Amino acid sequence: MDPRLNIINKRLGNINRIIAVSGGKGGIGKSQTAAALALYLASQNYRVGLLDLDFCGPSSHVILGIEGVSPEEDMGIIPPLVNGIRFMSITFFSGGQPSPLRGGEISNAIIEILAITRWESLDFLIVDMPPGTGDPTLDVIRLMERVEFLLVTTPSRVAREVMKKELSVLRELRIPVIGVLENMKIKKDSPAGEALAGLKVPFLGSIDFD
Amino acid sequence: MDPRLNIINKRLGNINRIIAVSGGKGGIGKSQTAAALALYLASQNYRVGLLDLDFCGPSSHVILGIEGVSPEEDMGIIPPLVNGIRFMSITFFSGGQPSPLRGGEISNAIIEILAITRWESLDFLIVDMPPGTGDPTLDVIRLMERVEFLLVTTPSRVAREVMKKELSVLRELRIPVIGVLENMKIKKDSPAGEALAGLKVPFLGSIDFD
Amino acid sequence: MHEWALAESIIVTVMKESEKEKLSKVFKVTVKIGELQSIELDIFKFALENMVELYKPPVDLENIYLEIDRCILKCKVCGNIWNYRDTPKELAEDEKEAIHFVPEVAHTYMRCTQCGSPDFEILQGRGVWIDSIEGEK
Amino acid sequence: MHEWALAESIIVTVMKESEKEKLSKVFKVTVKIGELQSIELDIFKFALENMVELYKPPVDLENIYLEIDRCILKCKVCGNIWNYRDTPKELAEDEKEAIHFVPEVAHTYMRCTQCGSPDFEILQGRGVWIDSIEGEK
Ligand SMILES: Nc1ncnc2c1ncn2[C@@H]1O[C@H](COP(=O)(O)OP(=O)(O)O)[C@@H](O)[C@H]1O
Ligand SMILES: Nc1ncnc2c1ncn2[C@@H]1O[C@H](COP(=O)(O)OP(=O)(O)O)[C@@H](O)[C@H]1O
Ligand SMILES: [Mg+2]
Ligand SMILES: [Mg+2]
Ligand SMILES: [Mg+2]
Ligand SMILES: [Mg+2]
Ligand code: NI
Ligand code: NI
Ligand SMILES: [Zn+2]
Ligand SMILES: [Zn+2]
Repeated sequence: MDPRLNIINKRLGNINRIIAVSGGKGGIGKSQTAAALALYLASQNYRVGLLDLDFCGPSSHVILGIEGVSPEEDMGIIPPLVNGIRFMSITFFSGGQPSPLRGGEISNAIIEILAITRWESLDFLIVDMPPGTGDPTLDVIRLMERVEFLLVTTPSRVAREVMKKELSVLRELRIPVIGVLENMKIKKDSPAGEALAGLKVPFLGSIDFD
Repeated sequence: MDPRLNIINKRLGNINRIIAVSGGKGGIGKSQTAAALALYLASQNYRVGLLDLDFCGPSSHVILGIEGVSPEEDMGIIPPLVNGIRFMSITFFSGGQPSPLRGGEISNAIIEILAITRWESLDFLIVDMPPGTGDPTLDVIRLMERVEFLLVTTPSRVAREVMKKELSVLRELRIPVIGVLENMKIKKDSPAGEALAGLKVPFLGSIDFD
Repeated sequence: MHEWALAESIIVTVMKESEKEKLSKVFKVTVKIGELQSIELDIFKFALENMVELYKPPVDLENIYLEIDRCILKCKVCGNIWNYRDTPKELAEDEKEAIHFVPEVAHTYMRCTQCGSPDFEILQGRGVWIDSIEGEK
Repeated sequence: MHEWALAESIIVTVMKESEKEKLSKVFKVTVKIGELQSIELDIFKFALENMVELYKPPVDLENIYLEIDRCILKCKVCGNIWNYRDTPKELAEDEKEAIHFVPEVAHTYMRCTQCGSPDFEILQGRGVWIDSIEGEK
């Protein structure tokens, strides 16, 4: 019996909203969006945490320019405060070296991190998700009781198809979806906005490519 | 005992070169490169196969515009010939619907596909890899005896860092790396080319963003 | 008809293993046939027969025992355990066919019978598996 | 010192399980402590003691048995099985510490002792696990 599964929701108990930034495909700006959202909320004086669950391509620490900090060990681990954000990432443990983990191991590592991290009171915990709907996505759905999803996509048809698949899984499981954000818009028209018209999900707008 | 593991290298026995198009991060143009490479080789009258192993975000069938074809069942399964390329993808079985698979299941599905697909004689089998160095990458290394890697990256620092991690794993395992291709170049300078100078891996050139 | 490819993998594995373990004779090979994959038993037996003729493995055809392995699934979300046979909604023919080729696409077409999640494990009865190879040196 | 977080998970689980199974008394809880995670046993015991006082679970501290679980690894490439203790190169202190927090980063710092692959399984002895909870209704 895995004791860690029973402590996770207690560890997340004093977090008001948990937002997973996802979207199926890689390279569409999930990490960029997650970091921007966390920084914005922190600037509005919210207490914010950022959890990078992209074990294969962790990038939040690069985007936030985090260096020379590490979690403190105190009846668990306390995420360091960086730019006003409580930050946790596998890179604290892999030291930026390659960590070729299979899905079951990624799942196990996520469970461990969720079980030992003491976020304490937060208004928002932003989760930077890896591409795909594999172990990390399934575990976030399974383990983080009150999670909501924010989906990112781009004008590319492939990206939109992958996002729609993830959306349909979330729908079926009745996981709240805050909305879909179209990133890297180049042309005037917004294919994502149009494609979403029939899907009854809030379209949050587009961000230009720059 | 898993009997499938013992038949895979027989199924790949009449393939001259197996090239996995990889690179760690998502959205850097792996599928685009894999499809372009397969099409180019086919246009040169080589016998070419294309295997899409990106189960979470399969895209080769979209890029190649494949519709209405499916594999034939004949003492195994025969990949259909599309645009002169023998093509195999999980989408033939998932029908484009979401397939939220955990890593161990992706691994199992890859083993099944490798064990039953009859590629017959090919000059090249191009493998379109998913992002990351998870189950699919570890399985390709473990199961496809003569595989060579072609790594794709972009001018982004995050993409380069992820690619370098994959490169270091491949190096350590002495898996042949054909070289690194920089995709989506925008500015004149080529950060990947410079970063690779010290790594002793062929730099294959840059492709502009368009 | 892709049963042939799987039957071939059984015979090739018996040969490899008996060579590795230096077995001169193999008395018995037990093969589990997972229910989920809906293997056509007659075709599979016929394919095995042909593969035995082709490869001449150190085992007689009648000493290869096929056992149907009940398919049992377990939900990772709610813990529910159920039998594939008891899935309330019958799968469509093309869904069954897809699962026949790649049993993992069960996650595309099936859901936990209790909570509706696609996040379940196949505890047993997935596909073709060699349970044991018994022989003498 | 993050042993406290793990000790807490043990006690919380004993309480949840005994409630779920409607146990009025728990005689014995067996906890496996996987070698790979290098848990500090004294700290872990001290933490358990404190958690028992805090949560007042239906089990006495002396009936929680800790068993060290040898760590056994198996390479997915070459099949080699080896003990963590027999890893030839001693890990550096910071590597051990990282594995202490997240045992999976073993794949970053360790390699198969036979073929050098990072693609190995942790067969047993990974971390903290409840082997059994025995009690009466
Ligand atoms: N709106 C944008 N315009 C230009 N480049 C962008 C934009 N959003 C993201 N990028 C760049 O695209 C790349 C991928 O973004 P990232 O956030 O890492 O994607 P993901 O997390 O989805 O893999 C990064 O190099 C990032 O800097
Ligand atoms: N050189 C390029 N210029 C502009 N867009 C590109 C280029 N290469 C790829 N793309 C686009 O970028 C997106 C991601 O490419 P893709 O090949 O699907 O990446 P990956 O397989 O690495 O996830 C696609 O929409 C593709 O059309
Ligand atoms: Mg990212
Ligand atoms: Mg990230
Ligand atoms: Mg791709
Ligand atoms: Mg693809
Ligand atoms: Ni068949
Ligand atoms: Ni500790
Ligand atoms: Zn369920
Ligand atoms: Zn090995």
